[in-house]
Order: sequence, then C-alpha cells, then structure tokens
Amino acid sequence: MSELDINDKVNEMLHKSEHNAAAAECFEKTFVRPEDEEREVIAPDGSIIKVNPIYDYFSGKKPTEEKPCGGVVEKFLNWARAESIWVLGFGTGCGSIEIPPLMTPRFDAFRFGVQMRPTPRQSNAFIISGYLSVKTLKRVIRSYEQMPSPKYILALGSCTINGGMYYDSYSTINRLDKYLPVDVYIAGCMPRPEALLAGFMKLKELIKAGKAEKANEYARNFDEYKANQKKIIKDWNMPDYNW
Amino acid sequence: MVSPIYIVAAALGVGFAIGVLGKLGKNFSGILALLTIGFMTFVSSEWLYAFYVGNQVPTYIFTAGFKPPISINLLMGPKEAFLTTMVNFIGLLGGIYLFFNFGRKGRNAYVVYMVFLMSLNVVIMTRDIFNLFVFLEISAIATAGLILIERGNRAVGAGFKYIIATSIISSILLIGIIFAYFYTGTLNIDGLVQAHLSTTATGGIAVFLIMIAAVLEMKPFPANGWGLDVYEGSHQGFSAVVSVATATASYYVLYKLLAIAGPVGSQWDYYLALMGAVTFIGSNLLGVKQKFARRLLAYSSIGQLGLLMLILGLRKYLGDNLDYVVLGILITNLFAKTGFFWLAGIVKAKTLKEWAIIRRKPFFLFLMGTFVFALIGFPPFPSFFAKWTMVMNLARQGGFGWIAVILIGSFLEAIYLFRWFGYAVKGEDTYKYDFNIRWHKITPIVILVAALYYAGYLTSQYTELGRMIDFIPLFFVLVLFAIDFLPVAVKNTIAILGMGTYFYFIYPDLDNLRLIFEVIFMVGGILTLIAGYAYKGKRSGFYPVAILMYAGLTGIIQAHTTLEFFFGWELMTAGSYFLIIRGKRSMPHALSYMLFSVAGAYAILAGFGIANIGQAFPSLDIMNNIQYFPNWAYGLLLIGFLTKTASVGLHIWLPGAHGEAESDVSPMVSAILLKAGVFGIVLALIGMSKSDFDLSALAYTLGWIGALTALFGNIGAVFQEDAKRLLAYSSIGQLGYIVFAFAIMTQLGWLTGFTYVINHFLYKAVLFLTVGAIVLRVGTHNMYEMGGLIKKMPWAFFAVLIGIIALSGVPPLSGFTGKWLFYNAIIEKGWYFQGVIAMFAGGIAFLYLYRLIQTIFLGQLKDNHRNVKEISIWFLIPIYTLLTGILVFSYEPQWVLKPLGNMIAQYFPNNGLHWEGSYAYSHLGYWTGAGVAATVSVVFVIAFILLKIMTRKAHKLEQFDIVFSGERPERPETTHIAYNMYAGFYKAVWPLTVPLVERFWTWMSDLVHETAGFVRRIYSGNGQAYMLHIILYIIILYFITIGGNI
Amino acid sequence: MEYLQLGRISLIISFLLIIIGFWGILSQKNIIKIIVSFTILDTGINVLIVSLGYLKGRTAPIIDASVSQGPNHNVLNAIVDPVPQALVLTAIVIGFGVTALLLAYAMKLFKAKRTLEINQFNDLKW
Amino acid sequence: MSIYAKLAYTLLGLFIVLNWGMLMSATFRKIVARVAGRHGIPFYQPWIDLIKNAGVRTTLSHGFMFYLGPVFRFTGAVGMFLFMPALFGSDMWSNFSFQGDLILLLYFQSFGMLGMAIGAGDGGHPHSTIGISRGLAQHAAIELPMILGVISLAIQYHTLSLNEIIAAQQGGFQHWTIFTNPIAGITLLLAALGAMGHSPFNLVKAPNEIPIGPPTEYHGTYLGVLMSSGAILHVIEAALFMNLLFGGATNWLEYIVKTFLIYFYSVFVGVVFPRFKIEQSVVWFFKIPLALGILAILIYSF
Repeated sequence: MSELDINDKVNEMLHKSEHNAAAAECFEKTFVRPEDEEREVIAPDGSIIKVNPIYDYFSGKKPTEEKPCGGVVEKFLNWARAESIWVLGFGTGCGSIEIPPLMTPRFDAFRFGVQMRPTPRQSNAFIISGYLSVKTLKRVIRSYEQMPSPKYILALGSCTINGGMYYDSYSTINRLDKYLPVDVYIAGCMPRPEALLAGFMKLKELIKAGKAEKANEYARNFDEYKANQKKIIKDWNMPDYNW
Repeated sequence: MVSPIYIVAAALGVGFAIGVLGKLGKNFSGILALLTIGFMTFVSSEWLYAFYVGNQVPTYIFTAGFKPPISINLLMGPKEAFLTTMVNFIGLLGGIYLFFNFGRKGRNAYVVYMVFLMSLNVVIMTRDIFNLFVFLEISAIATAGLILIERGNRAVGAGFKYIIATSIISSILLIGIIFAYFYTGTLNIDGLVQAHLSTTATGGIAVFLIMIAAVLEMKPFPANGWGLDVYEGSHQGFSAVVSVATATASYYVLYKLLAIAGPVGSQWDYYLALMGAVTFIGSNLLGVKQKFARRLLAYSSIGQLGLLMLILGLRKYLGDNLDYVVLGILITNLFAKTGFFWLAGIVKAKTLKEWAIIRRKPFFLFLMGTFVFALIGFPPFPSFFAKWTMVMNLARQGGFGWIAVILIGSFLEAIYLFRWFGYAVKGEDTYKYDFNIRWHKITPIVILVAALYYAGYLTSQYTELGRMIDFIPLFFVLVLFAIDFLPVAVKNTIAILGMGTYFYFIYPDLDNLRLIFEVIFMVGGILTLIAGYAYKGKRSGFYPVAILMYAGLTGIIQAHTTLEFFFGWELMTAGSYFLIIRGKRSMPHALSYMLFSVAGAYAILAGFGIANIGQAFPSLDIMNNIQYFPNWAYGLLLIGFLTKTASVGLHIWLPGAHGEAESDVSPMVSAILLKAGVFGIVLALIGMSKSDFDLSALAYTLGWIGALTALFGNIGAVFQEDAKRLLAYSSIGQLGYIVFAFAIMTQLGWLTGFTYVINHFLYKAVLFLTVGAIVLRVGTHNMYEMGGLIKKMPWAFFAVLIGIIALSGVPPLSGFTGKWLFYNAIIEKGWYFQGVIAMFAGGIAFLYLYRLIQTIFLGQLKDNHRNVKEISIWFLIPIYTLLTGILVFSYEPQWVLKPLGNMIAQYFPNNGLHWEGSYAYSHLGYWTGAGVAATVSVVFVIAFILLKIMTRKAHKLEQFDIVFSGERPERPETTHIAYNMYAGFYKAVWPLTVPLVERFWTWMSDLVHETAGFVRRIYSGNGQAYMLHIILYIIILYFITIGGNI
Repeated sequence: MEYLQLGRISLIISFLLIIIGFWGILSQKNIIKIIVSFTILDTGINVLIVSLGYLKGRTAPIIDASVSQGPNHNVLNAIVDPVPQALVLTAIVIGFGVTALLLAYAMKLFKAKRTLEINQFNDLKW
Repeated sequence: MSIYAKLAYTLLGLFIVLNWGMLMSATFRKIVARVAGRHGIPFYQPWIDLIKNAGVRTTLSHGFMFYLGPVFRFTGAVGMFLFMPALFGSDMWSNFSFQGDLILLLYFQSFGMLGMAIGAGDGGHPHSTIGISRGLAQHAAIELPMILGVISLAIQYHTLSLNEIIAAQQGGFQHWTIFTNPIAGITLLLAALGAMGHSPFNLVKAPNEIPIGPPTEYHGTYLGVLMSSGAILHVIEAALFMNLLFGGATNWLEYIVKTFLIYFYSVFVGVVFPRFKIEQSVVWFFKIPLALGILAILIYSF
C-alpha cells in the first residue's frame, strides 16, 4: 500500500465496480464550479462577448525545457544560485512551523544565503512542509509553476514521501513526486530545523554539481505530471501551466 | 400723414360696423378687424418713420374744436409713435395668433380686441388726465372681457380679481384726478405739470393718489397677486398682449404722470426706484421657487415691470440715456416676453419639467433659447446694450447700490430661466402628449424672433461703442445655424476653414500677449474641432454653439473697448453653456456653470462700470488707469474672472460641467475656455501694475486664492472615480497655479504663469481628448470600469503617459519648466507659504495622475472591453499634434520663454531670468531644458537596450498570469485596484476634503428657495387678500412718502 | 352752522361712502356684496367729484330758464363748475360698465362652483 | 577637461556609488540581524543575489510598460547621481550638476518613482497598485516638510544651486547647515526618514501583506536592475542630505563616511520603531515636521 496512492486505488476499485456505476460516474466527472462556467458579457457597442473563465485569461502555453548554458558560466551561476536560495514563504502543512526557527538566532539560515521571499516570482526554492491536502496541492502547483526556473523543491517530512500517518486520508496526497518534481526529501515527523538546514546543504551540493535540474524534468514529463494532478484535483479551474 | 385720431376712429368705426352688420361671417369680421389693426399699425409706424427720418416735429391733436384745458388733446411725439407702433404691432401679431380663439367666442371678440388696442393707443397718446382714466378703464373692461376667451374656472377667477383690483386702482386715480383738478383747475397733464402740485401739502395728496394709482397699474410687488393671476390664468395668447402691450402703456402712463410729481431728481423718483427695486427683486425671487411655466412667466413679466419702474426712478442717473435704456429693456421685453407667452401657449406643458417635450421639435428650442437669452440680457439682444449703458451711467453717477439691485434681480431671473431652459434642453422627456404646430401661431413668434435679432443689431448700431463691435463671427454662427441640416463632416470643414480664415485675417493686428491667447483659442479650437470628424450623423446644433464660443473668445481678444470685451465675454459664456449642456447628464452642471458665469459677468460689468468713472472713452485701456475705487474695480473684475477660472469658492460648477460634457467638448471648455478667465486676470493685473494706487493687498489675496485653489483642486482630483471629473478637478488645481503665478506680479511670476498657461493648454487638451475618445470607445466615465486598455490602445496610452509626465512636472518634460520658474518666483517674491501650499499640491498631483493612467490603461482588462479598438484617428491627429508641442516646449523651452520674457518686460523689469543658449539663469539657480532632456534620454535608451537584450526571450503573459497567493484571480473586476484607490490617504487628509464650499452654496441656494417659498405664501389666491394688499400698499407708501409732513 | 354747509356735508358723506365701500370690499365674503360695496365706493367718488365742483349759490350747469340769460349776465357766473359735472357723468357711465361686467363675472363664477364665497376661488395662487 | 574624461569619471563615480550602495544595504541587513542577535548574511550577499538574478532562466513579460518600469527606475537613480555633484570642489567628480540645480533634483526624484509605478501597474497585480497608492500618498506627505526645508535653505543661502549651498558650508563643521540653520536641518532630516523608506515608513513594501508591493511581479533581470537602482538611490538620498545639511564631501572617504552615517541614522530609527499605517505616516509628516518647517521659514521671512 505504501507504494500506491490511495486515491488511485479507490479509482481503480470504482472502475471495476459494476454495481456502483452511478457513484463511479460521479467520481470520474470533473467538476466545474458555477463561477467558472462560460458566461456572456455585453460590449460597449452592444455586441455579446463569450467569456470562458478557465482558459481566456491565461497564456496557458506548455513549459519548455530551459537548458543550462553549460561551461564555466553555468558553474559560476550555479554557485551564485546555491549561495542565494530564496525560499517562497508558503507553509503548506504542519511542517511550516519548523521554518520560522530557521530565521531565528539559533539556526540563522541567513548565514548560508537562505532568505525568505514573499512572492514566487522572486523565489527559487519551495519547501513543501509536510502533508499536502488536495486543496493545498492546487495552490502549490500554481505557485511552483509561477516560480522562474531554475527552481527547487524540498519535501519536508514523511507525509510528502508516502503520506505518513495520513496515508489513508480522504483529503491528502501520499506521494508528492507524482505531482511535482522533488529535489531533496527531508525525512522525519517532524524533521527538526537542523535537519532542514542539512537539507539546504544537500540542495546546495546538488545545485553546485549541476544536478538540480528538476524544473526541466517537470517540463519534459509535463503531460504525465499534469495528468496525475488533474486526476486528483476534480475542480481544475486553472490553465494547464500557470505562468 | 394720417392723423393719429384715425386710429381711434377706425377702431370705433369698424367696431360699430361689425356690430351693426351682424350678418357678416365670423371670419370676415375677424379679417376686417385684423385689417383695422393693420391700419392702426400703419398709422403709428408711419409717424414713427417720420420721426426716425428726422423731419417731423411732435404734433398735438386737438379734439372738439377747442384747445386745452377745455378739450382733450392727444400728442404724437417720437416716444408716442414708437410705443403705439409697438403696441399695435404686437396687437396685430396677437390678433393673428388668437384669430381662431376669438372666432370661437363670436365676432364681438374681435371688436373688443380692437377696442382694447385702441384704448391703449389713446392711453399712450392722451395728454388729458381724465381721458387717461377713461381709457384705462376701457382697457381694463376690454381686458376683463378678453380674459374669458380662455375656458375654465381659473380664467374666470383671475378675471374677477383683475376687474376688482383695477376698479379700485381707478377709483384711487379718479379721486386723485379730482383733487388735482380742484387745486389747479385743469385736467391737462401739461397744465398740471406747470402747476407744481407737489409743492403744497394738499397738492401733495393729489399727486400721491395719482402716482400710487399709476404705480399700482405697474403691479408692484407685493400688491400684484391679481396681475399674476391674469397672466397665468388667461389665454397665453392674450396674456402676452396684456403683459407687454398693457405694460408698455402703463409704463408710459407712469412716465407721463411722473412729470406731475416733480422734476427730475425729485422725491418721487426715489420712491419709484425703491418700489421698482422691491418689485424687480421680489418677483424674481419668488420666481425661483415656481414650478409652473405660466406663472413663472407671470413673475418674470412683473419683474420686468419692476425693472422699468426702477429705471424710470433712476432717470436722474441716466440722464440722456434714459430713453435708450428704456428702449432696450422695453423692446426686449416686448418681443421676447410676447414670444415666450405664445410659445407657452403652443407647447401647453404645465410644469417646467414637462417642457422637455419642446425639444422634440428643435426649432422650438431655438426660439425658446432666443427668448431666454434675450430676457437675461445676453448679446446681441437690445437688453444687453441697455443693461450695459445703465450700469455705466449708474456707476458714473455713484449709484452703486442700484447697480447691485439690478444685478441681483437679473441674477435671480437668470436662475429660474436657465433652470427652465435646462429642463427643456436636457430634462427627462417621459411625457406622452405632444404639441401641434399651427402656422398662424408660429408665424408671429418667428417674426418676433427675427425682430429681436434685428432690434439687437439696430440697438448696437445706435451708439458709437456699439458700432465698433465686430459682428462677422456672429454672422458666421447664424450661417452655421442655417446649414445645420448638413452632415457633420461638411459642417466641421466649414467651421475649421472659417476659424482658420478669420485667424489669418486678424493675426497681423495682435500684440504678443494677445497672440498667445489667440493661438490657444484658435489653433486649439481648430485642433479640437478636428476630433469632431470622429462623430457620425448630423450632430445637430453643435457647430453653431461651438463657433459661438470661439466667436466670443476671439471677441475678447480683439476687444478695444470694455463693451466689446463684455460682448465677447457674454457670447463665449452663452456658447460654452450650450456646449456643456449637450452632455448626457449635464443639466444641473450646466445650470450651475451658467449661474456662476452670469454672476461673474455681472461682477465684471460692475467692475467695468467703476473703472469707467471719470473716463472719457471706455476703451479697454481704462483698466490701466482706474481713478476711483481701484480696489473695488479690480476686485470685482478679478472676482468675475475667477468664476471663469473656477478658483476656490467659485469652483463647484467646474467638475460636473467639464466632466459630463461630450468627449471633444471637455478639452474645449477645459484647455481653451478657462484661459479666457486667465486672459481677463492678466489684463486686470497689467492694469494693477500700472496703477498709481497701492493694490498689493489685492494681489496678495489673489495669490492666496490661487494657492488654495491649487491645493483643493488637486486634493479633490485624488478622490474622483470619474476620469473626466478627475481631469476637471485637476484643471481647477492647475488654474490655481496660474492665478497664483500671475498674482506674484514679477517677471518670473508672469513667466511661470504663461508657462503654465501654455502647458496646461497642451497637456490638458491631450488628456481630455484622449480620455474623451476612450470614453467614446468604452462607454463609461468610471475609471474602475476600465483597466488594462494599454493592450488595446497603445497610442492613447503613450499620449496619456506623456501628458501626465508633463503635468506632474517631472523633468525632462515641460511641466518642470513651470515648476522651476515657480520656485524661483516665489522665493524671489517672498511668498513662501503660499508657494509651499502650491508645491505641496503639486506633490498631490502625482496621486491623481497615477490613478488616471493606472486605472484606465494598466491593471486588468475588463471582459466587455476585449474587442475595443484604438481610439479614433480623428482624435489621434490633434492629440499627437499637441504632443509634438509638449515635446518641443520641453526640449527647447527658450524658444517660447525668451520672447515671452521680452514681452513681459513691458510690464515688469526684465531682471528675473536670462538665457545663455539653452541655459536659463535666475538669481537663485540655473537649469537647461535641452541638456537635461538629452542626458535623461541617453541614460534611458541605454538602460532600455541593455534590459531588452537581457530579457530577449521573455515569455508573454496574459492578464491573469499573476501571482495571486497561489490562487487564480476570479474576475478582472475583483483584481483591479481602482475604486477608492487612495483609501489610506483619505483617512489622513479627509478634513481637507470636506466639501465646505459646496455646503455653503447649497445653503445659499436653500436659503433663497426657502425665502421665496415663505414669501410667496402672501399670494393666497384669495381676491380679497389681494385687495387688502393694495390698500395696505397704499397706506404704507403713504407713510413713507408723505408721512408726518401734513 | 358754518360747518353744515351743503358742500361740506356732501364731502363728508362722500368720504363716508368711500370708506364704507372699501370696508365692504375688504370684509364681505359674498361676491355680490363685494360688488355692492364697489358701487357704494363708486357712488362715494361721484359725490366727491360733485361736491368738490360745487360753488355756493350757483345752479347746475344746464343752460335753461333757471339760468337767466341777460345780456350782461355771464353764464359762467351763474352755474357751478361744469367740468366735474361732465366728469361725474362719464364716471357714472364707466362705473355702470364695470358693475355690469362684475355682475357678469359673478354669474360665471357662480356657474363654475355653485357658490359666491370669494375665498372659494383661489385655484391660482403662489 | 574633455567630455570623454568627464564621462569616464562620471561612470567611475557611478560604479563606486553602486558598489557602496550594495555594501550599505548588506550592512543594513547585517545590523538588523545583529540587533536581533543573529549572525546575519555575509557582507557580499547582495552581489551574489544580483548574479543569481541575472542568471534566472525564465523571463516573463506583462507588456511593454513592464519593461520600462525598471528602466525608468534605473534612469531615475542614475539621473539623480548625474545631476548632483559627487564631490565638492572637484571638476572631475562634479558629474552633470551644471545642467540643473536643487529643484531639478527634487523633481527628478519622482521620475523613477512614477515610471516604476507605471511599469508595476502594467503587471496587473492588485498588490502592486496598493503599494504604489501608499507610496504616492507618503511621497506627497514627505514633500511638504521637504519643500519647507529646501525653501528655508534657499532663503538662507540666496541660491538654489547645490554647488553654492555646499560651498557656503565649507570651512569647518560649524558652517554646516545643520548648525547654522538647525530647524530647517531637523525638518529635512525628518523628511529624510520618509524619503529613505525604512521602518516606520515602509508600509509601501509590506512583505507579507502585499508581497513586497510594487515590484511583486518583477523577477530575474528586472529585479536585478531594480536592486541596483535601489542601491544607488540609497547612497544618493543620503548624499543629497549630506550636501544640503552636512557640508558635502570633498573626497570619497568623506563621502562614504557621511553617507554611511546619514543612511544609518534612518536605519537605526527603523530598527527601533515599528511600522506606521499609511494614514499614520501621512499625518505624522503633517505634525512636527510641518510645524518645524513653518518655523524654519518664519525665521527667515522677517
């Protein structure tokens, strides 16, 4: 069970169940919220404009791989990236309680060039701090996709690895890397700030070694990731890729 | 020459004939009666012509073969000839108008009508006081009869009150006559005049009784309820005749009898003036509260009677000009009021609001407009010249209080007439009924309107000053009225060509000062007119009024005399009023604009009046040499001009008027029209600089007004949600700077002022044109309903960008030129605090400017604007022409400022600023426009190229591709920060935004309305109460006039 | 007895009539009574005119036997001032006309509202 | 001196100021860290951040004005540097100060601010607009004591030329404006607190309420440009007050020391005092600074 996503399992079971066709249909059907239904507005000249709130407002283009330029320049840049890790201030689960101590005198992650940024546009690291409910996952995906590459994900705690104690919960996901590419897992429930710092060190190593190219992996396997994401998020009301 | 006695003979003869030959058809009788009235008109006009040509002397006509005092005699002099002609002419038109109404009552109605007119003729001509009484009674009886041609209880009630009241008045007159006869032994007016009745106490009573009767015939306020009821209750066709023909006769009765009361300047003059003033102000005040059209006309008529009485009482002041003034007022009242009553008879709308139906037939609107503007005394109507002459003479003779009375009364009249006109032009037309056109009713009105215009022209040509007025632009306006049926492109081309040609011809005659303003008016006008090509269809009525405004503007530039200036000023006011009221929701704003403008114009008029004291000729140069009461004269002139520049306290009309106007009208009235007020202020300040008196206190006050205007205008702009209102408030602020800069009265100050004038013209025209064009595209003024339009309208965006950078005063664009000069000027002058307030206002300007560009162009595009297109090319052409102007003025300010400096050197010592190439040096600092612009441009371009290279692979985003805390925005409306954008700032500065000025004017308005509402309750409708008013009036007047002297 | 000359008595009576007339016009609510008051006022004025033109010991200005027509006798010295007499005649005629018109109006008013109270006819006000 | 040499010196000056600004902002964060008892960032962190920002691979664009925002900001900062003499009495380091006087500087401050505001607005992010609306409101409020102080100085020295104002302060610290005209000096220093934009006047960039306000959509290279402009502006703002109040600088050492002290005066105030709400900060400038400013002018207007 630990290897399988509980949601997949349920889906599978429902597919097979022939007596419970109605329930299966209900479960399969993607749900469009009323405010996301297509609507009509009247233009100043009186003509009618059809608005599709899910697709119209977004660029929605698929991401492309952004290849490292390589060579000594890339090494230099990687060094700078490693020494300047800007973390998106987004606490997704119970592990977010472990992030603030990083900025206190005791742990002081600033020493290592780790800083918090309030907006994904200016961040390059994302700490998934613990369990992810499906609802949060949607926000996490959007925030992650909005970060400019190169970008890194640190998955914090056992919940991001296999669901942890919530493995059979109706509302949380079990394996984060089915949905987003993870650079570093930091195990524990909860891992202490020291472990988090160790994770950062590991990430720095990876970056400096040029191995932290998960953003490109995400672009490469985009369709697969997206299919997984859409399978679990029923009221998908975003573009396929959030620029 | 036909003897005037045939007027009487013909009327009586035909009257008897119709009675005797009863078998004749009604229509035949009617035509016979009309022919008789025509004959009467012919006789009197023949005399008038003879007097006009100049070879005729006044002639006495004796009756019964005796000479006075034994017999009755008539006098046919020039005045009598004129008045009888007018009475008969109106009577003739009235006869045509009422032809079928009379017919319904039977042929005797024609006879009564003829007798009515005949009696008025005799009342005018007779020199026998008892004869006067008799024919007054005859006219009263005839009137009471004719009132009944209107069906319904109201007319009957009104008629009864009328006949009772006139009978009482006649009784008083008769008692007076018999006393006068008892003491003098004569009934001849000339004999009575020579008897000097009023020198004795007992004779004084006779005079009192005669005069009070004559006054009561003029329906003085408040003893005039019966008169109001007749005007309102009787048929409008006949009310017109009563209101003007009877009134004319009554006026002349008073005029004749005043001679009995004493020579010019006697006690009775003063009483008359007093009663006239009370009537003029009182009835116009009550008119303000009136909702019903007919009764409003009645109040207006009585107001005009009061004015005539007032003028007669002021004959001491007016001297030789009395006849000219009376003629101007009387003839306007005759034509306009008659026409108005008849129009009311056709339109048949009861309340003022219902008059909105009139615009279904635009020609009627034109007629109504003519009457309204004529009654209030706008050019080119006779009353304008009359009012001008009157004020000039009063001022010259020191009658300042009377000037105030006349202007206040006229202003009250303007309130209700323009409100009414506003309802007609823009009121909500939700009424089902319509009105019909009958040709016999329209024709007289059209004749009257034509006569009104022609009379205006004649009146102007009568005086030397009037002959100097240039009527060509006005004629062009009339031509545009005539070709109003053509499509918009043709008319636009004609208008542009006309303005261009006119500018070409007057260009050589202008000095530099006038050239700056004329270029703003004319070139600016042509540029804004180009935007008019964007409109489709006919755009009915736009071009005549637009050109009317420009005619006025060029009129004030070309003026050599104060009269020409004021003429142009009033034309400009009228034209801009019509332009403003064209906006969709402009009605209340146009009204407040007009009222402030009228009040301002009256202040200017009074100012010119005071300036004119002791001057030989009222050329415009008298402003440089005011000899008496200079503080008052300049103060009044400045107040007048400040209403046009919308300075604080007088600014409340501007936001609505400019904000609600049409897209290409807003730049006209904001960027161009406001400069007329500035031009006036400049003229006044030039005068003040040359004056021998110490006027620094006035300039100091003006400076503070300017600074506070800048502050409150800009703060007001910050909290607007409506883009055009924001710009309108911004105009208030900018005009505050201009007023402040000119008030500094140094070379630097004036350079600052002119820089701001040019700048404000350029960027405000750009901004208003662009925003107006956008409004045409997106269909809303509210900024929070726009957003993200940069993607749809990049050209418009660039124009606004340059416009706001220039306006904000950020280097390197031209706004900074103004700021830099401003600092130097205020420090040099020592006006630190005013200067700081103005500069602080400049900081606040950033807020509203950013709001303008952000909420319209940036942020989120609204769903319904997805398909909007770039603004019309016809707007872009003038906008980019003006932008070129901004850029040239920014990069090479010395091209304009050097000649400006030389020009200002005529008025102020040329020591503030000198130029070395593009470097400007003042005592305090230095700065180069071209250099700064070059430096900034180079850095900018380099930075831009570098960034562009580094971000060459940028991925283009759509509107919702923004960070939204992990969420997606729901809708553009909820993602666009625009509404109440400066909420935080509001919490800090709200005490400065309390609309104290608005509250003050609202309070004033309420006060006027409440007073009117309270006072008018004396008109209870009860005939007996009206009798009581008459008796009380007599008693009170007795105590005032004679009092304890016996 | 000096005070009770004919002229003076008629003068006093005329003023009394005038005042009564005014009083009636102002105080009576009935339109007919107002009209009557008006005629009283009119009569008062007529009496006033006549009494002002009265000269003691002279006769009416009608040229008949009562005025002796001797060759040296000036007619003008035998009669009172003829002008007020003429005025009175005219005034009476006019008063007649006005009264007739008023009565006609009274009729119309009564037809309109079936009443003759003057304070009922205040449709037009303010 | 040839125009090229002058240009070269100016660019060198700009380079010095840029690096000094970066160092100052690092020191600022170091001080904040030390006040909190932390070790804090390495002093070279701003340079690393700059390099990293330049190396961000994804670049996004909201539109043409979005580009121009940082360009405006940068031009504003560089322009401020150019129009102010870097060192007094030196032809080499006088930059382009011959092109305009103090008024030009006062108004050119707004150039970058306004352009940046428009560029950020093009991003379409509501938080940018909120931040800008606060910034503009605060700027307008700062303007008042600032103008009062500047006018007081102009009256005192009878000039608006910055060079002449510095020249008048030469010859010992007792000639500095802060001592010769202390009221205007204090007014300007209070205004400086707002102009520097540190706490308590930093609601404009409230990091977690409106994710750092105006530049919330800016990333990568754009952010790099903004950061370097900010570094330049920090120094320039301090230099402006140094020139107005503290006798200017005649050599780079003096320049660095004085700007450092002025800058850190605002930093220390910021570390001690918590953040104002926007209406509080606006009203604050209308109280004591305004009163002092009026007093500063009253002294000279009689």
